[in-house]
Parts: sequence; structure tokens; C-alpha cells
Amino acid sequence: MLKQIEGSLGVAEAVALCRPGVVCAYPISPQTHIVENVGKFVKTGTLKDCDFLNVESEFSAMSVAIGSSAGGARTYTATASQGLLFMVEGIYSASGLGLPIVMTVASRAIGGPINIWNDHSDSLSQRDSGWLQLFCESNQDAVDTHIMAFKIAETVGLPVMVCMDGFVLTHAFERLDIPSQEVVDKFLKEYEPNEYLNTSEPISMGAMVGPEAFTEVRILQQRKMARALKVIEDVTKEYRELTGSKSGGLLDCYNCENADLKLIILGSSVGTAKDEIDRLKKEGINVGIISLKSFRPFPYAKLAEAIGDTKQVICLERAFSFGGRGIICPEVKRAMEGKNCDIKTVVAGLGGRAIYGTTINGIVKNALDGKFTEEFTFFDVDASVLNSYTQKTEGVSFPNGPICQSQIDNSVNM
Amino acid sequence: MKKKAFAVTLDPATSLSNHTGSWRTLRPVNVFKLPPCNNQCPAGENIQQWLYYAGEGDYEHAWRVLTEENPLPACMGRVCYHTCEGKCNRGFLDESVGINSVERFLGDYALEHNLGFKMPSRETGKKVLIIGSGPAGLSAAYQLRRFGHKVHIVEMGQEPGGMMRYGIPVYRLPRNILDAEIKRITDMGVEIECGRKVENIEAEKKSGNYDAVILCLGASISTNVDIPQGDTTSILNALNVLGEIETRGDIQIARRVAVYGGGNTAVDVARSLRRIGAEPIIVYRRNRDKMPANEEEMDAAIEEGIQVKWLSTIAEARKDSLKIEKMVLDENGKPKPTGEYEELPADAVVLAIGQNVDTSVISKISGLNMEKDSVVIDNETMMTSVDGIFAAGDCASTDRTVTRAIGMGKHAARSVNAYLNGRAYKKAEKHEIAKFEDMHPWYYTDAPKQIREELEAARRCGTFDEVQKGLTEENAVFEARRCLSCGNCMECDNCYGVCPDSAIIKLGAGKGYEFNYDYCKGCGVCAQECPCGHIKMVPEQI
Amino acid sequence: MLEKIKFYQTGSNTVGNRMLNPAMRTIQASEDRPNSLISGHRACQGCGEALGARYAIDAAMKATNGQIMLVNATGCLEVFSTPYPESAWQIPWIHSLFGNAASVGSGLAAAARILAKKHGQENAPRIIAQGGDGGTTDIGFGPLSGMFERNDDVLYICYDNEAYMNTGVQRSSATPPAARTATTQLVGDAPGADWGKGKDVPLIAMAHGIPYVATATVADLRDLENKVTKAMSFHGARYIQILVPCPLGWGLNSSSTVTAARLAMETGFFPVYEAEYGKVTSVRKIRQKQPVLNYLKLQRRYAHLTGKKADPNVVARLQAMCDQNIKNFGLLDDDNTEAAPVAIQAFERNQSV
Amino acid sequence: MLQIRLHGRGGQGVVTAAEMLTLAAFYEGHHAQAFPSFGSERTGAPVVAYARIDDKEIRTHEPISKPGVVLVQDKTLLGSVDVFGGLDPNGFAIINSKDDPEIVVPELCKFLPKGHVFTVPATDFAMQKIGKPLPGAPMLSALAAVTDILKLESVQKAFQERYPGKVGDANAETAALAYNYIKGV
Repeated sequence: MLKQIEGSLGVAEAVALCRPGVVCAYPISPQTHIVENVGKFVKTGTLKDCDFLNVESEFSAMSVAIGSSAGGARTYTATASQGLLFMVEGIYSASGLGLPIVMTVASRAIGGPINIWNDHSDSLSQRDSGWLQLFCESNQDAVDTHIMAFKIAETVGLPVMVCMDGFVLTHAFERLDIPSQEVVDKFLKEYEPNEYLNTSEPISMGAMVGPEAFTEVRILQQRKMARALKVIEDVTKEYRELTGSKSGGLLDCYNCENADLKLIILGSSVGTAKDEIDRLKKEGINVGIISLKSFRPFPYAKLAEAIGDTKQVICLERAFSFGGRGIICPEVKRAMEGKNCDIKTVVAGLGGRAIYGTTINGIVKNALDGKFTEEFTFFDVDASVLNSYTQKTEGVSFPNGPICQSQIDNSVNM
Repeated sequence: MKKKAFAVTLDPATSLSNHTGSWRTLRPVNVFKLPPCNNQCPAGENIQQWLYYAGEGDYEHAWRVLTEENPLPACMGRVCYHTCEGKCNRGFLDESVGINSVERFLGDYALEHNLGFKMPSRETGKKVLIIGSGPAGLSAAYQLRRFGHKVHIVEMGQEPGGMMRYGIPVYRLPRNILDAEIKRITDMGVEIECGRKVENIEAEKKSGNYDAVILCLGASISTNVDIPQGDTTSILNALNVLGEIETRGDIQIARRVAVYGGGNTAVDVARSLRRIGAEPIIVYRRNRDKMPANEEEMDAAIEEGIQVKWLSTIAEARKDSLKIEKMVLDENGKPKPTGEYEELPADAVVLAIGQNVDTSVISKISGLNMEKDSVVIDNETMMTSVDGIFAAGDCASTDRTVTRAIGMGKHAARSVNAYLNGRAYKKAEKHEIAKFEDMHPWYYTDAPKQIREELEAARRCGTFDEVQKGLTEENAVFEARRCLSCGNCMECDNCYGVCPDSAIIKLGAGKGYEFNYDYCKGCGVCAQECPCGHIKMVPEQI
Repeated sequence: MLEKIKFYQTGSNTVGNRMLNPAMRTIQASEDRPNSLISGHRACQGCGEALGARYAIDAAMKATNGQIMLVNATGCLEVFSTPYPESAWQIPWIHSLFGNAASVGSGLAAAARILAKKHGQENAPRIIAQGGDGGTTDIGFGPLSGMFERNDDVLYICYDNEAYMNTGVQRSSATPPAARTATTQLVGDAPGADWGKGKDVPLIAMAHGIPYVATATVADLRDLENKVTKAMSFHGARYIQILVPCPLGWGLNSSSTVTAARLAMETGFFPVYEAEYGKVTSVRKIRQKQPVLNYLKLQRRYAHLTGKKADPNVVARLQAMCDQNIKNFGLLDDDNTEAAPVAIQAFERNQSV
Repeated sequence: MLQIRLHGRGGQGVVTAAEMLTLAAFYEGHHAQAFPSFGSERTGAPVVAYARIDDKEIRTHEPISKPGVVLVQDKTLLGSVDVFGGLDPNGFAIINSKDDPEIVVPELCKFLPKGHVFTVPATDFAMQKIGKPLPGAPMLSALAAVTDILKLESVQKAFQERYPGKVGDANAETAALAYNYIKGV
């Protein structure tokens, strides 16, 4: 059913349609509207047989989720940024125990300095947590992905993070197509755990495993991730057939036929980029966009296929690794191992700095003009802000425009 | 449940495959110790055992255990000086267990419910002659009968019982009780022939073709001392006085009577005389501490208004007074004369300074060794120097108490039984004694000793009614339950409960416990928390 | 008749006692006790925690006839009971983290309630979350307080052995003053743990106004079982702190576990009481009062207080601490069930001024 | 695609107005998108909200830097904030004021084609009908009157659906006042 509503409400409705047994929440912007609404559904009785817990911290939120999921209830929670980091110990525990929890991460920068606006440093910091990480490019995508996420998690036996850009999506008021309860019930059966705590068949969950079996335990976790690649595609296919939606999948290609350049983008900037790509097309510039939906598991083969024989790829990254480089780019290079393809990172949109069509336009032009001479470049830099400090303190000044790694390195050597 | 996660999820109780017993360097074992009461009892009663059943209310079972060693519990519950209580470990906690009172309760219970002894399962056809039907004789007869031997007792008195009848006053041992317990023995088929004195024991043995003889003729003659006296003063001896009171219920005697001696007999005499209206005064050479008489008895006597002249000997007896010489105790506590004299008004003197064995008959037995006035016996076999002739009781002992006599009678009987089967008798080995230090008193609940009701002193003087009453069932059970079960298991479940490894198996009521050495790590908590000191940690043989 | 005669040798101080009727015996006395924590676990010899856990959980199993699910914080109990491939638990059990047992308990309770509702069962299984003093009074304290505050239907049991034993005996906020731990060594002019530090979690629990709070020790099994049984008769958040001596950490003979716990009670060192809705309702009186020195003597962690070079003032301070407890909780006199106790640390801090 | 930027102060319902605007558009079968300028604004602080209306799916999520219409709910912002920055030279501006545009924003009147700058006493209308200074509904109806992209009824319906009962009706009436005020010009 079509509705003109806020993204957060859309997600809350999607979650409610999945009939979770337990939802726990600790407030942090920009995730608040989602859990506020789920809480409301529980209170009004729209969402039946569901326990909504207001806990005292994200650490507890994740822990409650672990308990309820281990207890055999379909479990949901949401967080962002610092909250996600406060959960981390539990996040690893949840994946280690194979608990199919679904959690929204309303992606937001990590402090300090404290910053409430959107980028991907929180979600990507959990790259190695053993969770599936699915990114959404629009609120419609978010609504559908949440519904699929429960099925994927429960099929694979691993928890899933649904990452949607904070504010940009969560607070955007848009037209959304919310599937009916009947459709969702048909798609998502009542949760039947592989194993859960119950008094008729006692088990001990969470044993201590020493060197004699730890490696094997890890291999089995990696195997679940391998299975997840297939499951994500199957579930997406089933969901699309059922609802006619275009959401989900491992990745999504736009204008990729014989494009001279391909941009790999995660999240809400994909939409902005698509519009800009269309404008560029009119200028005769042919650029493709690969919207990376599944960051974990990372679809190496699918991605290589999507890139095809394109010679130039830019990863638009909204987080990076201090002292290192990009986070997405190395993965793409792995995917393209041995193929003759130029892959680079362009960092933009950190801590809420808006990514405009013009930003995309600039990146494309610079790329095609071969202006990105290095693997790692900060694109949307305001040199004046930077210089206002470095000139005073060290007499160092940066030129306007993108700043690449060597410029940073050299500025130190002076 | 579908598929469980590998390694992270485990099945319940799988740890049982991990036998932690291999960690052990010490292993717990049960030790069975000899309770101090059992060890002390001259009759060798298994006190702890019968208290155990009494505490559970199984009085018959308790009585049966008791009478394994002692056929006269109702009597003993009254006249035994219960030195066992002096050794009771509970004494260190509050007050010793009232063993004697529970014994009397059981004895009386058995009489009320006409409990009888079982007849022997088979007759051996062997015949044993017992001279004397005092406690030793009756005990021996009873035990021999249980073995299935034929027993014939010859008693010179008119009625059976020996000193229990002619030495112990009625107010301590009502005769109906005595008669009933003797009858129970005769009901087993023991013959008692009264009013005959065996003059020639060897001849009697031959003529009656007895396979063995046990001498139980006691110490029936009062010791005499020679006191200078005017012929007018009357000097009597204790046994005659007691005997007369027993048979006639009264005795012609002056009002002011000096009882000379400090033993139990002296006290019995004094208290008896008090009851027939005399004013007895005990004259004794030493002081109260040195007095051999039982303390409780002495207290009772003083309560009844009997006076005592300590540190005094009778130098001379005049018509209506005695010349008393004061004594002092030397460093060894021996009385020494001082040469100081005083007058004590008295119309009569009763000598209660000891008893002797009547050697007139036994001295005729050829080759029978005697020492002073008692028969010499082998401590192990109780046999005299003459083959086939055994001895028990006062005639063969210097410790002349009823209980001791019963114990000796028992051993003599067992020895005779062995003798009749051509074996040499050996007394059973004694276990290590249970010491209070080995126990864990914290666990025992506080419980005051139950006191037996007594006839108030005022009323006692006019009557021979029994002074001490028995315990009610309630009190008796309570008292029995005060037993600490020293050194032996009382099934408190402590070991079973406190084992951090659940390595003790409970076998069920009355069956106790077993250590599960597969899992026992040897921590020793069970041993430390056992109230009774029944568990010991011993090094593993590695 | 016999029932009427109340005194039985050891009365109710021992585990069972053959003369008590079965109803009056502890669960540990019965041949078919649940043995929730079964043999073969890898706890040290004489482990008080292994003992306390079996005591408490068996009692809860009896009270709910088997409807118990356990959440275990990281720590000795978790490590020695479930090292792959063997579990010593006979009942549903889960371990997640060091600091989150209370929250996992809340979640599990919620799930149990919802599932029971779905499957039309009248009673959902009951949840017990448990951990050591480290996991409870320190790292897990936030989640614990949250669980209390929400009054979630979870019984939290803290097995208090007064230090981080699993990691090698480091000081926790439950470590008593002057005690040796690896992080409060017996060196310098104030050996052992500092005075006036630490927190009284039972009192903090009471301050949440939750239905039931109690302390107990492995030395008074009947008291412990009664408290667990009572705790299970309430719904909502409940807390029991059980003193479980650790032979390794305290420097006890492995056989002295129960004895040490008993002395902790009988000296007033560890007050044993229970409270409902924030108010003390009953206090376990001292049976045979003992000087604190008898307690210290058993433990090498107090070696510096019992040897020749011992500082009598420190012993005196510990004795004063015990006396203060006795006063605060009315551990000796009979009229003090209305006691409004204060954390002993307050007394210590006051002292050290 | 029509892009609208709304300026106001925290507490004046600027963000709500943007949402109501898209809701109204939604009723008329348009695709629409509204979003606030994100941040932790407090009451009284300058607030910006954005709205897009189009007839095909709106994919972009960039902030609006070149609006076709600017709504100023609080004219005290005029001095402090560059509310008309990036405004399309052929765009429209509507300011909450009872004074004439020439008095309120003389320069803008020169910059934009004649008849592209409007003022409407939205707060006055709101005070009349709602009793609170909530100029959202009248501003939207004014927009409807100016651009004809929406019907008055849609604006009214949006408020009535979102705030069923008195509040919604009051807003609807206020909206009518403003609509007619503009049309009357």
C-alpha cells in the first residue's frame, strides 16, 4: 500500500509486519524514530505478542537481543554510531552464537569529535564482526530489505545489520509502498529456531572453545557467510516475485552497459548519483553505477561480473581506515585480481557533508580527466577550513580541490 | 531441535565423561570408631546403637540390641552407677546424655509390653552349672541359654538375685522389677534352684555331669573390724541389716546409729535406716572427695538428712556413745591418726567397710588359685586355674558392681561356649575410640538434658517407695536423640550435601553412603563437615 | 508422637538428618536431587562456587519443578562448567559475555514469556542469571541495575568469592579490606586491599525497591534453599548474593570451604539477611559468635594479620567492622528485623578519616 | 521537478509544513519528498526544510541549493539568513507578513519577475483560527494559490488526516483564509 511517510516510520512498519517477539531499544540519533514507532505499535496492539524493552544502554540492548533470540523469539533492535560501538562485544557474541537478530544501523559518523550526521564509519567498523551487512539506497529499499533481512538471517543462522543512511533516509518523508500483512506472512513464516533454550531439550549454549576446535568453529562461520551469498539472492528473488519490488540483492547496476567509468557507491548517494549520471549521459559521458548492497558477505564474483571489462572504477567511500586507505577499494581490487582495471578510492560525504549531484559530477570529470593520480583521494575538501589551521600552526597550506594521500604525506615532510 | 551449533553448543551432562577422580591425592574413607560410652560400659553395652533405635522410636529393636549384652535393663536402668555418662562426649558440649535413664525406659517398656527373649534356635545338649544367681550368674545363664546350652543355677538364698535382692534397698530397685526380669530369663529355660548351698562343687559337677561350671557366688560376707566395746553396745554388719530389711521389711535397732564406712553399702544402709525412723550418721575415715560411694547416691542421702562425720574412726564403742579419733590425710591421701578424740552419741554401730567372698566351699576345690579372698581367673577366658571351672562377678573381681558382674557373666558364658566347642575364647578387638576433637560440634543443636523426676526428700524418709521415677516416652526419645553418634554415621546427609563434585552416593535410609571415586577430587570437605568424625582422609597410593 | 519431639541430634543444621520427615530436609539430602551442575566439572578441589551453584539452582529447580533456564556471566563457573566438549549443566544454559548476564536474562525472560503466550502455556520457564562478584558488582553492574529498574522477571544470583578468581585473583569491588589479591599485594605499609573501598550491592539492590533481596552462604544450606525458594515465589527482579569461599584465592585448605563460610557468618564478617521491597524482613542470627581472628586464621590472604609480625590494629579494625555489621543488622539481639543497615564501606571510610 | 525550500524557526512547524506539503502532493498522485536540514536545532533557532514534487520517482537525496520556491515563515530571518540564496531567477517567494512585498523584500522584487513575490499574514490567520503562531498551513495554501501545483483541498486534507479533529479543521480554515487572500490579490 502506498504511503507518504517518514523513512523511519516505513522501517518501523516493515519490522512490525515481520511480527518480532522482542524489540529492545536505547535511544541514539538518528535511529530514534524507528524504535519510537515500533514501541508505539506494541502499545497500541498493532504489533501483538511482542515485548518492547527500554534498556539502559546499547550494550544491554544487544544483550537483551542475544537473550531473546537464544530464547527462540524473533528479535529486532536498532542503533547507530557510538551506540553501535558500545554494543561491539555483544555484536561478536551474537554472531558467534549464530543468533538471527536483525538490527538497523542508521549510519552516522563516529566521534570524537562528536558528530551526529551521516557517513559510514560506524557500520564499516563492524566489517569483521561476523554479521551480514546490507546497505540501502532508498527508504523503499530499506523497507523491503528489513523484511528480507529476517528471512535471510533465519535461513543462514547469522545476525543481519541493515544499514541505512542516518537522517538522509531515516528522516526523509517519501512515498513508500508498504506490503500487506498477508503478503509478508506468506513470505516470512513464524520463526522456527534451529536451536534455542527450552526446558524440554536442555542444551548449553556458548561453551568455551580452545585451540583444539576454534579454527574449525571459525571456518564454519565463514561457511555460513558463503551460503549467505546464495541465500540473499534467493530471498531477494522470492520477495521481488511476491511484491514486484526492485529492492535487495547483492548489488545493483545502473547504466552499466559499456560505461567508460563505473562508480561503486553504498547507500543513499546512489539515487543522487543516478540523477547526475543521466545528466552526464546527455553530455555524452557514459558512467555506470554499481550500488553495493551487501558489504558482508562481500560478493567478489558478482562484483567482478558487474565491473566486467570496464577499465576504470571509482569507489565513492564515506569512511576510511586511518593510517591506511579506503575500505571498499581493497575489496574491489581483490574481486578484480589479475584483471586490467584501475580501481581507486574517492572519499566524500564524511560526517554529514552533503553529496550533491555536483559532487558526483566532479568525481566523474576528475576521474575521466585522469586527475585521480593516486589510489586514495579526499574529494569534497574545503581547503580554506584546513588552511585556517595548518597555516597558522605549521605554515602549511593546501590548494583548493581534492587532496590525495601524497599531498598529506608531503605536507608532513616539509 | 534441529541441528546444533558445533562446539559452541553442548549436550547436557556430557562432563560425566571427565573422571576428575584422577586429580585426587587424598581419598575419603569411612572410619568406625568406638564411642567412649560403649568403651566405658562394664557390661560392654552397645549404647550408641540402642540409643539410635530408641531415638527413632523403635523401642523393641533398641531393647533387643541392649539385651544382647545385658539381660537386666530395667534393673540396670535403676542401680547402674552409669560411669558411661562420665565419658560421654556430649559432656563437652552441654551435659552428658542420660544413657541410664533411657536404658531404664527401655527396660520398663519391655516389661510393660511383655517382651520376651527368643528361645535358642537349637539345643546343644551341653549342660552348665552356675553357682549363684546374682547379676553375674543370671547374665552368664542368659548368654549360655542363647547359645542353646542347658543351664542350671544353684542359689543358696531363698530367692534369686543375689546382691540385687539382698544388698540393694527396695527404694532403688523395686522387687517386682527384679522378679520380672529374672522370670524372663527362667522363661528361656534356665533352671534356678534356690535355698541350697553347694558344698562340693567338683562332686556336683560330676554327678550332674555338667560340661562346665561358672562360679558366681559373689562377696556375701561383710568385712569385720575389731572395735573395743562394752558388751552392751550393739554392733551389726551391713549385709545383715539390709538382708533383714529386705526379708522382714523392718529391723529392731536403736534410734541413733553410726554407719561405719564410706562405700555404697554404707550409704544404702544409712538411707534404709532413715526410712525405718532411725537417725543414721555415717562415720568415715577420709573426706568426701576420697569417698568411694556414688556421688548421686551420697547427695540423695544428705538430702534425706543423713549426717556424716568425715575424717573419723571409731576408736571405742561405749553404751550410748562412740569414742571418735580425728584423722588427717597425708600427701598420698591416706588417713593418719591424730591422737585427738571426741565423743559421738550413738546407740548402735553398723559396719559397712566392705564385703568378702565366702571361701568355705571354693577353697575345697583342688588346685583353685585364690588371691586374697577372690578367685584368680584368666582375664581373657575367665577360666579359673581348674579346667572347666570358670568364675565371674564379685567373687572374681575387686571392682564389685552389678554392671561389672553382668559384663563378666557375659564373657564367662561366651568363653564357656567356646570351651564347649573346643575353642579358646578371645574378646573382640576394640576400635579406635571416638574423641571429641575429631567431631564437628557446631552442627549439634542445643538440647538440655532431661531430668528424671524424684520423690521429694520429705516423703522419702517414711517409705521405701522408689525414689527415682522413669522418663516419659517423650523425654526418653528426646534424650536418646541427644546422642552425638560419636565416630559413627548417623545419616545426617552432610557428606552427600557438601561435596562440590556430587561425588557421594546416597544408598538410602539405613544404608549410608558410598564415595564415588570416579569423580571425588579429594578436597576433604566431607571429612571436615562430618559431625561424627566418621570420615578420614587417607593418602592415595601413587 | 515422634514428630512432636522436635529435637533431632543435629536438628536442622545439617544437610538432611534421617530423623526429619522428608519435607523438612533440604533438597540436597534427597537421592533424586536435580544435580543441575553434575560431576565431571573442572572446578578446583573444594570449590565453593561449584557447591553454591548446585545448592541454589537445585533449590530453584525444586521450587519451579524443573522450569529453570540459566544465563551465566563469564568467570570461573562458566569456564569450569562448559569447556568444549563437555558441559556439566543438566538444564538450559547460555553464556554470552562477562558483563551482560542480567540483560541476556531480561531478553531470555521476554522470549520465554512471549513463546509461552504463543503456545498457550500458562507458565513460562523462569530465568536465573548468575555470575561472580566481578561480573556482578563491577563490569555487569549497569545491566544489573537496568534489570532491577525494569523489574524484569529474573533472579540474579551473585556467587561472591570476593575477587576475580578466573583471571588469577585480582581485586574486585567486593574484595574486603586488608585482603591479599594479585592487585593488592601484601607489601608496603598498608598490605592488602585498601580500606573504605568497594560497594554493597545487596543494599544497592534493595534501593531499587525490587521484590526480594537476600544474602546467604554455603555454610547454611537450609537458609540458602529457603531464600531461593522464596525468591522463586516472587515475580519481578530478585537478587541473592551467596558467599562462596575460594580455596585458591583465599588461601584455604580445600577442605575448609564450608568452615570458612560458616566463620564469615558467625563472626559477623558477612551479614546474612533478606529484604522485601527494600526493607529488611529477617536476619540470620549468629549461633556461636566467634572473634574475627578465627576467620582470618584459616586464610593465607590474611597471613599478614595472623603471623608474628601481625599488626593488631588492623585485626582490631576488622573486628570493629564485624561488630558494626552485628550492630547494623542485629545479628545477635532478637529485636532488629527492622534494621535499616548502612553499607559497611561507609563505616570504613568514616574510620579511615 | 519543483524544489521548495522552507525557512523558519524551531517550533514553528517548518519541518511539518514540508511534510504536509509532500503529503498534499501525494494525494494528487505526485511523487514528493521532504526532509529537514539535519541537526539538533532547538526552539527559536533558524530551521530549513526541503521539499520536492515531481511526476516520476525522486531518487536524489541532495539538499536543495537551487530552489524554485522559497517559503519564509518568519521574516525576522530576512536580515540574518540568506534565505533566497540560489533561488531560480524565475522562481517564487512567499513571505509570512501582512506588509506588501515591496516593503518587506524590495531587492527580491527587483530580482524576480513581477508577481513572483508574495506576502501573506499567515501568523495572523493562524492566531485567528488556531490560536497558536503556526503559519504552516496558510503558507502551504498560499503556495498552492501561487503555483497551482496543489489544490487547496489537498493541503486541507493533509492537515486533517495528520491532525484529525479540531486542530486539523482549524488548520484547514486557516489555509482557506490564506488561499483566498492570495487569490484575492
